[in-house]
Amino acid sequence: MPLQVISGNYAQAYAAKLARVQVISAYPITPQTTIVEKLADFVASGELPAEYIKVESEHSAMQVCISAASLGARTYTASSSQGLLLMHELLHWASGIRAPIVMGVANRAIAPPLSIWTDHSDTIAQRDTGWIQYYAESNQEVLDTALMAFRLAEHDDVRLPAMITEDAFYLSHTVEPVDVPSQEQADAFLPPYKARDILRPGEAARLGSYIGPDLYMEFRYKVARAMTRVPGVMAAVEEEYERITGRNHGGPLPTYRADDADAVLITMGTATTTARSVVDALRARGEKVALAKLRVFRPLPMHELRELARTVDRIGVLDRSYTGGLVGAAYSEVAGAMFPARERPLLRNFIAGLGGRDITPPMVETMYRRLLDGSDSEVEWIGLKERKEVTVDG
Amino acid sequence: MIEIRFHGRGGQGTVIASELLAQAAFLEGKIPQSFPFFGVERRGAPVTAFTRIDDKPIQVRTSITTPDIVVVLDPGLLRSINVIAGLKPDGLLLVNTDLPLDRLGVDFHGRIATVDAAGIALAHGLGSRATPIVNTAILGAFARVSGLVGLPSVLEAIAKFVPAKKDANRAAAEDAYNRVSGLEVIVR
Amino acid sequence: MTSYEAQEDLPEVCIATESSEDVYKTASWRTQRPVIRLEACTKCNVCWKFCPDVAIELNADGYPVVRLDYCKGCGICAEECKPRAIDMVKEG
Amino acid sequence: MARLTIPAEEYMRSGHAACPGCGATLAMRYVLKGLGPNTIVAIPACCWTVIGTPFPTTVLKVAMLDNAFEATGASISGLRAAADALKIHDVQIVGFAGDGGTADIGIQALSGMLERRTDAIYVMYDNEAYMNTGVQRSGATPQGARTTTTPIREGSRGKSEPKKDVMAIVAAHDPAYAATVNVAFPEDFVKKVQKAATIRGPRFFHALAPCPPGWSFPPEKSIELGRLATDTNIFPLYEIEGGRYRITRKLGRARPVAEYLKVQGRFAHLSPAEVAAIQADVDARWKRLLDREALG
Repeated sequence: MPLQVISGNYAQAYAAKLARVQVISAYPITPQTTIVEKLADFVASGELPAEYIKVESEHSAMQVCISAASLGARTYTASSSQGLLLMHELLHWASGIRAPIVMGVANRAIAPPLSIWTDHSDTIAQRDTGWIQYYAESNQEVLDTALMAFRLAEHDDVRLPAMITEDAFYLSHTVEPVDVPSQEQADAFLPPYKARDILRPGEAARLGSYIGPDLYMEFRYKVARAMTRVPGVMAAVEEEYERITGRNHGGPLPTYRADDADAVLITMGTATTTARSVVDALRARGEKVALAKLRVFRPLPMHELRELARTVDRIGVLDRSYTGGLVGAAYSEVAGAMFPARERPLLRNFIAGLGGRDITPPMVETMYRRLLDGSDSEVEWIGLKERKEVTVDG
Repeated sequence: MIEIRFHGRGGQGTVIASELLAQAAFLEGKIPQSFPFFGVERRGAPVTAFTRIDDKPIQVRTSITTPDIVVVLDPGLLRSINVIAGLKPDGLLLVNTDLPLDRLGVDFHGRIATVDAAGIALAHGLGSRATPIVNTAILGAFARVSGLVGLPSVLEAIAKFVPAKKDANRAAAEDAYNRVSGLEVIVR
Repeated sequence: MTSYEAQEDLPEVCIATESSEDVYKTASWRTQRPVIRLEACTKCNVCWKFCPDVAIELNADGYPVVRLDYCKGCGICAEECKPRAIDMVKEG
Repeated sequence: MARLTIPAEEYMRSGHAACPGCGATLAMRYVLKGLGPNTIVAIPACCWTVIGTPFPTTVLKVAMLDNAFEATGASISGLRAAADALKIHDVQIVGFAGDGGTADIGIQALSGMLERRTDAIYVMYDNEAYMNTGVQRSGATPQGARTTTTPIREGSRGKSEPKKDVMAIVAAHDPAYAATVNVAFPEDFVKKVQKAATIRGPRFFHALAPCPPGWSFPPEKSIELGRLATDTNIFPLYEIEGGRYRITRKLGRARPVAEYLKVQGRFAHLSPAEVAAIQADVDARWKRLLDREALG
């Protein structure tokens, strides 16, 4: 397919269209709006014969998808920040009822104060809802991952909802060349959705029900088991996608120049791109630094993280969110994953880029400096405006 | 530590019985714990509640599966659920019934006490024929046969915590204390 | 009812398909039951119509029959029976 | 045998977990008699969540979906969207929610469903408080009624605000059809449901569901109380179609509200003056309803 210069939001919309979603339901919120607008255009023009329910809130958007999925429809929605937080109750519901809903999220900071700019606090705050969570670095990755998410979510061994997050404005409203798969490629990759355990008119069945202490735990265990099967199915899905499109985004924790490295920085989303340029620059100056992109946050790639811990002894985790507490969420998860490893690397947590603040090359360089010099503070807010700050040029 | 499990039906005051017992034990300087099995509260549907009484802080937070004492506020339950599940062999079963022991239809060879708490409750105008409120009467009988709490502290708990018909409830408890039968009585 | 002893017995999703009538005999809830004097019954089926538990069925001749497995003894049938053909009798 | 005045088929089973004398079970029973087997019932957290019995059993012989407390309106929009997308044509989609789940926490999704003209039926079964959680006051609790959160104390005379007029709120959305129904009048109830089944677009029912423990009256009086609610004009039976009101039960002279109030423990504390105030309010509302009907 010829390259098109499109935004991350359009990439999400194209993925939903190529997936031939049957029910869309969404409520507008900056910066997600051009996803739902583009989808409205696809539906209105007949390019996408879906039912599009324009609801009065994000909470209702997710309920529409859940109830539509309960009849066996392939469903899609999208949101950001405050809207995602409003949906929170129903995110648990979607995974609990095993509805393979796919959602695009344009990451946006959480109020107050109100901010329409990027950070990951909104989707990190959904890490406990049983959803598969991807953090994309480019519009190409957004489109490919969203399309793959349908195949993964609907897989018989998984049957869990998935969200594909993209940084507000850095991706959502940034246009860049993207290879949009053809409908033929998409159809070859993604078969029609064959739902199971759904409701049928005329059949006595109650989906959802209620349950006492005798069997609740066993149903939650089923969700946990499904989550353990995700890595294997994800690998197979990515392989299949590569066979059809030639593209592979490197699994849950793709690394860059990490074979022989003194220090690795783990990043999420578009900060990865900037960090990659800094790795090249430092490498050119003989500094053996590397990069690992935490592309899948749920399920956390424990195996790959432990592998990384085995080969590198200084690891930094860049959290583009603040979730209360003392350290960043990604840091505490990575630290948890690495704790049982025999060789435990020095770990440092960097919090940067909140509320849309740029994560600049000098900031990334500072992070590598802290790792190489072995800073004493375990967590540091990089790029914070502080009284003692000497303005660093560049 | 003594563990007591109450069985009744929605509307009979089972949970209040469990709590009143805890209050009475507290009045005697003991440390109680009382909680219901929070299930389907429907008038008529089976209800379970638990009380633990000890001399020191209670270090367990589970339902009671091997009770020392089982109290049955509704004799109909004997036919529909296994009220004596896990009851210790040397435990005590106290049942609100006017039937003699041999017709209770309960396969338990430990100590059994019975009292017509329903009759006593109705005599004191507590509840209706369809749903007699037997909780305070059964507690009076409990004081007599369990040896765990005295009648005075049961009466004081009723006075303090039973919102309506305090006197009738106290009288019912006292009545049941005197009329509980079918067991060599442990006099405190 | 299928006995769900272990997580392997469970369906992947919490979807309930078995009939409540197979499991829940709500007879034990009642303290009184309806007794119908058929000689006084006019087969007006009001009792069938107003039973919240669908615990009255009409036989081939159109007479009401109480499904005692399920009657909770609420007394609506006796209260609404125009010819007063239903008495509520104490259980046990 | 006297002819049955409502359909014989049953789509609600016995063995459910409702209190003896429960009006909400009759409401479900009559709705399903009106709609038949190809019905999908969506319910939020409410009495019916528990009445429907726990996994692995179900009480309805039709399909049933549990949804979030606030989202019944959205749930039925989703079901209809999927039915259309999947070309499932012969299906009645019904939201069946309590008064709190509709008039309070669920009103946003209800308004959304009505505004986007979802082709579905929404039934609010009204037992006039949060009964599943033990009789706490809702927006639909009548003025003066005792609940656990509007106790009777010095200076606290039960619920101080008037009952939220949900039918007026729904009517403001210009639904395809809306009607009040009462389990004490099954023929009127089922007839309206059957009529609604033939209409497309958003339809709404306000169903009175007397509740023995919640209103504190003996269970055998459920139907009698339902009847009195309508015959005192406290709960008039009417339908709205194309904006036109039509009252479906009119007595020569209404019975005094006192007859309805005195049988219920939740109103036992009312003084004659408070009863008179309720009577005046009921008379005023009845007159407004007559005026609306006269408008045609």
